[in-house]
Amino acid sequence: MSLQIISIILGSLTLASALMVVLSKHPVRSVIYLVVTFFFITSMYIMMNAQFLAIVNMIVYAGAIMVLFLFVLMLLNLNKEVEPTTTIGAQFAAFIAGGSLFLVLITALKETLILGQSYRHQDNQIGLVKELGNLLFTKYVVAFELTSILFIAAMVGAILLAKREKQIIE
Amino acid sequence: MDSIVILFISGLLGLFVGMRRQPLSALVISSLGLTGAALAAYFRGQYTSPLAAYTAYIPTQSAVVILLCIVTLLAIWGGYQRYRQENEHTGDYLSLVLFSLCGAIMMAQPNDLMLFFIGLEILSIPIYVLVGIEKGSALSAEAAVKYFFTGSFASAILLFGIALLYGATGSFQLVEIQSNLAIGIWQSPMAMIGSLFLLAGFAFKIGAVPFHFWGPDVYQGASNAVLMYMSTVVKITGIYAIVNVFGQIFRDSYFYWIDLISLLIVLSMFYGYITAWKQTSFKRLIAYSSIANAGLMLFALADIHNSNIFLFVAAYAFATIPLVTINEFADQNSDDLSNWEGIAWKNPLVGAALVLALFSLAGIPPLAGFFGKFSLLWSAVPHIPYTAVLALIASVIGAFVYLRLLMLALKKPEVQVKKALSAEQTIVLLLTTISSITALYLI
Amino acid sequence: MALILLPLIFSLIAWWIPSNFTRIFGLISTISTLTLSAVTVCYFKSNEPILIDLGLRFVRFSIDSLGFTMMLLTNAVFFLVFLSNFKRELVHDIRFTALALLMQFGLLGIFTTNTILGFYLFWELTLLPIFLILYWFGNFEKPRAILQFFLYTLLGSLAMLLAVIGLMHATNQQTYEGLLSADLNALGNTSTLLMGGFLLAFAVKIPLFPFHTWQAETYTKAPVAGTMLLSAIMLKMALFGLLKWVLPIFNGIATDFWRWPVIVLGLIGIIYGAIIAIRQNNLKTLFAYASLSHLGLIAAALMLQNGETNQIAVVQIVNHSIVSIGLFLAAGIIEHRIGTAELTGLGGIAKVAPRFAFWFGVLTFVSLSVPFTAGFIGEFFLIKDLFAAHNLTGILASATLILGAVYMLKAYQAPMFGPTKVTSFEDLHWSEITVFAILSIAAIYLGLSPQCLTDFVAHSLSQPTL
Amino acid sequence: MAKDLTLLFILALPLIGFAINGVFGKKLPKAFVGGLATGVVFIAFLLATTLFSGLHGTQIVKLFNIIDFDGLRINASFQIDALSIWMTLIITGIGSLIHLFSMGYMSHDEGYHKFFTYLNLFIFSMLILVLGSNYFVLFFGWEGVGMCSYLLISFHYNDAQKGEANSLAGRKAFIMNRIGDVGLLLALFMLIGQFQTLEFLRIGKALQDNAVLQGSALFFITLCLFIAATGKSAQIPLFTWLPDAMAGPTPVSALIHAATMVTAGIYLTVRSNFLFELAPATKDIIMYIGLATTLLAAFMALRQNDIKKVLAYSTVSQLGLMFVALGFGAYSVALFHVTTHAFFKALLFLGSGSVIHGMHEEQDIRQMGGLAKLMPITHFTFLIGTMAIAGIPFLSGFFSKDEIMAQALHHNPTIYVVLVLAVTMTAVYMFRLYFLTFHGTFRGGDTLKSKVHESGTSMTLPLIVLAVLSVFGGLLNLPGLFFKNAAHWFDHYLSHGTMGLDQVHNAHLPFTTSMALMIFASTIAIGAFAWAYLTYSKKGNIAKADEAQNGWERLSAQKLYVDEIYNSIFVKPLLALSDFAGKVIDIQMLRNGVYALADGVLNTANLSRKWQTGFLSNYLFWMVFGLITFVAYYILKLSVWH
Amino acid sequence: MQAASSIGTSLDFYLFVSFALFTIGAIGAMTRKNMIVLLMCIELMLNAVNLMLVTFSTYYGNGDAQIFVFFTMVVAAAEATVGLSIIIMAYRNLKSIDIDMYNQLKN
Repeated sequence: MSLQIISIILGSLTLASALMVVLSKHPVRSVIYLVVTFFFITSMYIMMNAQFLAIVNMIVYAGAIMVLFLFVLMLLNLNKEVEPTTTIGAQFAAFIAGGSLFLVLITALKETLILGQSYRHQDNQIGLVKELGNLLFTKYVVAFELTSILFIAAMVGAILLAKREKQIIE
Repeated sequence: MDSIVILFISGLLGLFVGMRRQPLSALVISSLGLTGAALAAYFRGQYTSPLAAYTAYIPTQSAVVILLCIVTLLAIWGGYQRYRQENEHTGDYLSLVLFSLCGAIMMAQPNDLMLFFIGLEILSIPIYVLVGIEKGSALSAEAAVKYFFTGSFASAILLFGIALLYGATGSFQLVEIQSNLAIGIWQSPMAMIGSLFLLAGFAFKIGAVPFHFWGPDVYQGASNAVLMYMSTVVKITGIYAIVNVFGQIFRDSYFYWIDLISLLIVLSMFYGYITAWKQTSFKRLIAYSSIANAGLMLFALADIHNSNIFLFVAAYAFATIPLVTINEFADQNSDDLSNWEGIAWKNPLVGAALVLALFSLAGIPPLAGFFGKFSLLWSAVPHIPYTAVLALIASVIGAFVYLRLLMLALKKPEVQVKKALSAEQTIVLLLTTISSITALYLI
Repeated sequence: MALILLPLIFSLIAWWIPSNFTRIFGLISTISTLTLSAVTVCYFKSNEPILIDLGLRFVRFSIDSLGFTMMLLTNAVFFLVFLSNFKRELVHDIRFTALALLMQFGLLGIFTTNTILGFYLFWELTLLPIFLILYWFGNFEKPRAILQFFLYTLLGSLAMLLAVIGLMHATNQQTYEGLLSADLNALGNTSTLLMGGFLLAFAVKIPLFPFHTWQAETYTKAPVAGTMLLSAIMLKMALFGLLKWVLPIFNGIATDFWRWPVIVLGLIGIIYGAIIAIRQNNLKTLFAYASLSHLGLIAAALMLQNGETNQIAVVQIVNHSIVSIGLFLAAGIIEHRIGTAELTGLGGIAKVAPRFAFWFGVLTFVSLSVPFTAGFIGEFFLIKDLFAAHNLTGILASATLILGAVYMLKAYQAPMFGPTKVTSFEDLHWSEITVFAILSIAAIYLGLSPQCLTDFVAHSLSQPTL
Repeated sequence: MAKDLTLLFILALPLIGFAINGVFGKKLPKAFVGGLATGVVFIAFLLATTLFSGLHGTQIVKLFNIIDFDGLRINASFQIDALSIWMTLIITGIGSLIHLFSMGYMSHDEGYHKFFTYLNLFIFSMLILVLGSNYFVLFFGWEGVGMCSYLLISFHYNDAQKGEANSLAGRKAFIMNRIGDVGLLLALFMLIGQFQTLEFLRIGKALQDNAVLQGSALFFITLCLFIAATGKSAQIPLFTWLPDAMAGPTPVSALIHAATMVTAGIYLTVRSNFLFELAPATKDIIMYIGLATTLLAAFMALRQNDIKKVLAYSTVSQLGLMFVALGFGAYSVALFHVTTHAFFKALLFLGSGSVIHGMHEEQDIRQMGGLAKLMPITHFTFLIGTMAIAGIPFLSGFFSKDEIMAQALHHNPTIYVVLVLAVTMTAVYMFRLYFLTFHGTFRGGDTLKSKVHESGTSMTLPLIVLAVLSVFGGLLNLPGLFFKNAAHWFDHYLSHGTMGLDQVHNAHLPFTTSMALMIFASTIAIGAFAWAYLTYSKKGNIAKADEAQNGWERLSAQKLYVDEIYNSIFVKPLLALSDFAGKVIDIQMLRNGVYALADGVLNTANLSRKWQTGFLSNYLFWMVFGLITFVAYYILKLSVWH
Repeated sequence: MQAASSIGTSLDFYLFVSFALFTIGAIGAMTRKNMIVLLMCIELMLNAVNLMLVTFSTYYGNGDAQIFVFFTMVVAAAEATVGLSIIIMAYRNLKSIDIDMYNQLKN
């Protein structure tokens, strides 16, 4: 029962902080709230015994990526800039669209086979590093190797785009 | 698989050569890489790849790989002109194209949604960069921004669909998904919504209405070289992927989607062709035409097992590439249609390639475009005859768009100014022209 | 095979011919094609169609006597077009020569192909050259006039494409004999729809009544050679398709359904075209409406599906080719030498150009289908059969005789006689006289002895096998 | 020579003349051209006389096969029988005379060779018409003479003043004839439908063998045949072309529009007598139409001032008379009048031609007068012609007309009375014409008078020959009261050699009645002569100017305004319809409709491109929107299905 | 089962959270004009997917989905890198990270 309560609290906090990401006027606050959101998500992973992912999520997302975001924000020195606002109409439309999207998704939940089913605790070791490592380097080794292309490409691209051209300096 | 390795290596090599400001060597290396990849795909049936023992492998048909390689080859040649002059980014451009092609090969005919997704990202991310490669241009930057955000948004949607499908079936393997779904998709709204999200993601990739918005803006912002690549390879890959994924997942029940597909087809074709009519920019025109062509491609989903999309996409690519090449030939820095006035008179090869490409796009026999359209319609007509009727009406509008462009290009100028094509452009135009005609062997 | 491919080869060669020799080249290539086909006809037995199978998947050729007739007609038309334009700028242009020869290839393909898809392929193949000819050599003020032609044509041919696909699906056949043997009546209403697709394409090409509005404008603005090609042979594609393909294949429910609608449209075309022609001020427009009237008659008669009618329809098809070449040539000569084909600006040409007046007069009478010309036989028997089908159709169709006299005589008299407005007019050149003479002789020969043609095509019409 | 060969020669000779003159005529000397043309026709006439003399029953000459279908076989074949040979004699005989006349008349014309080419072509077509053994060949000739008529009417299209009018007259004639042709065409279709053949003999035989044929079918067939006849023979309602056709050179008027072509309608009716005999309703129609025509045309002729127009209306009137006879079933009588009419009307036309030639193309009788002294031969022959047509006793017209009157009296006295009126008018206008032209004083001015001359031999010779024929033509078919043995020779000749005519017997009036009729007719003719002499010669009255005419005179001079009525009933509405269809329906509705549709579709581009706002947020919104639509649609579909 | 009692521990709760996250992310992407925030919203959406995948993975007792989540993170990292560099590049050109300023390409 305590698990239940913790889950509910975590879930609510996750959603609340996610909402704050969207709602806060200042981008830096958005970043902070996002980190908080990630933190809660990580804790949910732990609740589901997905330890490896929890660690990765913490390190990669909350750590690396979010720092990158902050870094870029600082680099562009935007914190003083007035946050651009959206018209009420557009907000309303977006809200309606989002709401209906959510409704639609909830419909998917309804009558689903797994509705109301609890965790299956009998095989809860899958989220451990060992299990996943096994899987990653046997069944998904091709995919794993191929991500190197992704990274190379992303790296090349990032450098290419972010690098200052000489002409611009001169 | 071997093709991917070859492409990756040549991409890396190209990157290093490019750093030494040797654009030609980079081009040669990339071309060799592409040729090697195509050959590897061709000979793949001759020996067994050691990696094939693993469950998650890439079962792509060699024909698709070869087509992709050839199209990319033509695209980099056709767009090379610019990079010879500004050799700053040649290596980057070429290697990014090659990396992206690796992704395309991965995702074109997947049997596993995970690999498919990774492939999709490998395909997309370099293109986000490529669109913005003209760093000094505001339009290019805007295009990159728009493409990146819409693209990642669509990726998220697609991913969500994959997740839902997994939730409904417990697997990423298409075969397993199919067998788990065999009890009936209508018992599982989750699977249904998942597939719809998937479909939306695909529709974004090929640029079908209403997921087409990125197309015109991004095409216009991108340079000709990138446009050539992305307007062909992305679409080919996208349609192959969707046919493959849907063909396997809904092996026996794909007709559930037919009315939605019909809607997409009709919307895309009418919207694409009609909007193309009033365009003043060549790239936007091509973009809207590609939206309409995406609609046509979706005909492949009407009868997944019997459809033959190869011909159509090949014809589409072989018609689009020369057109963009000619746009590059007309004016490197502007894509206004006024540059096209009387362009056929500047060079006979341009004239011939232009006429054939436009007629091929309009689907007039005996050019390749007709056979493509025919093979699509052939399988689709028994299933969605009324959609086919509407699509053909839209094709008439489309023919108008192409004929208008043709008339513009063929208008006899007061003073004839001759202009020479560069060597690569000549090769591209020659090859595409010949291949348009050699579609005759299909008769 | 060389029969069919020769024009294609010539058209490819044409691009490399220096412009000094272009017109000679055009003439020589059309002559050689004509000669070859004429020689082949001599060795041809009408009950043994020639089958040409190149191992292609979708296209096979077979030439029966009807095919041969149309083939000879095509080759002759092209020869005459080149000959008649021998003194014009047009044939000096490589592009025209090459495109016209390409079109000839397409037409020969249509008339000889043995598969339904092949029929569609060649049908569309002719579109490309005619578009370019119209665009390059016509004087269209606005592009939309050309586009109008293409709007109709493409709509029609795409409907046909659907019908072709549907037909191939429904019957699982693609060859002519296969389609003939297939039982389309079993398809019920589907066969009616499929035939409707074909008919739409044909109705645009022929053209039948509501689909004709492209015709007048296109004919008027096109270069004369283009108009000649369009009216003398391209429109016949549709009649040929009706005669050889659609009617035999869809014999049954579908033809029963479409017979009277098409006949009624044809009749409307006959009267409507003729009435409009009366008040046209431009010679070419007038002849365009006349063409609407004439072809409506043939189309209506073909729908009767009567063996004898079909044979006579072939005679009339040939006759219309003769007439339209002649008349449009005359209109072209006037336009070329005076600069206008508007009747209000013309008059008294006969005084300064007696030879032209004579030959134009002969052609006028040929088109009026006076006795001793092919048109007489054609119209007599076609109207006879329409009359036999229903008295009213016959009576209405015969209105073409009266109204035809009204507008043709106007078209002839206004520029030729009338008050003198034209004082200098270069009389006919030998090449033009030759063309006129050939046309007149052919018309008179067919008028006296139509039996030679009807017998020749009788076999392939009565027992369509290949 | 065998008969069939002779026949073919008769046909071929004009064709040869046509071909030689047509191809080489321009380079050949005029004398040769005219001589050749005249010669071939004359030789044909001689050959025809041999056929005539050796006539025995009916003979068919098959030349070749035109069309051979399963159900229908049409040959180019020709028929030798009494009727066809008689017509051949008239055509070639009078034809050669007129050719001869033309050699003189046309001698100064630049289109000399062309004229003879056309004339020979006409003779050929006309021969085909009368010699053909089936309706198809007849139709060939029928259309052929129409074409030649067109060519010859508009022969002087280059004339500075009248060129356009000439060509318009030709066009009018052709179109009017075409209307009749359509009637013939429809009749032919119905015949094919009924009999599966077009051969005269076989149709006649079929009717004899199986007389019980659908009455209405025969009615329609004969009606259509009669429509054809009205076109060719200028009957109401299709008669207006004939007066206009006088625009052609005068020999043409004589040959085509008086002697031969216009009688083709009568020939057709006589030839189809076996059909008409079974359709009494049509016969009544013919009779009344003929009656109306003869009366109205005679009335119109009363106040015409163009010498040729008078003759033209007279021709229409006489043709009407013949149709009255046909309406009574008196075929040989009608044909007898055809023959005599051919003589005297050709004579009159040639005479008028001679006058016009002498007067240098002046046709208005108000400019003439007193020509008797200037042109004695013309005057004399013209007088004979006038007397013949007016019915002065013992000239040819007297007998032929009298036969018709007798038939009328026999059938219906009222009609007789009406005919008497018409005949009276005929005598009146003919004598008026004669006196105004040849007596009194010359009104054309002195310069013209000094130029007026008698025509040459080639022109006067035919006049003399025709005058002789006009005088003695009546001998062919004398009424029974003169020479019992020789009487009714023509009746016998025709009825013995022509399909169907042997079944028909003309009514013969009793002696006293005939005598009374003749005396009455003679009185009328002589009375008219006397009146005209008194009015125009003694009192010196001249034709009034247009303005001075009173009511009926204007009505006559303006031809009862028939042309105007036709113009406003048929021509103007047709042109208006053409304008309406061409401009409103075709261009505004259909073409612009298509344009508007296309433009409408394409202009939606202006709207549709607005969708592409350029704002990323909007793009994302629409993507989400599309996604929701997808899912919502399927959820709805799902809930409807289950 | 007892739906009420198992709330929080049952899968559907996590799915609910995940859907909600996804929706919030989507709404954010549609409304926010700051490109960096926009990117963050998309990251939010990706995380929603991750959460869902992990949930399913737990349900099925199958590691595939967790591997997938791993790859998604990889992709997200790469995407973020490229995205941020694109933002920098764009900022250099237009001196703004307001997405509505990027409105040259339209119609």
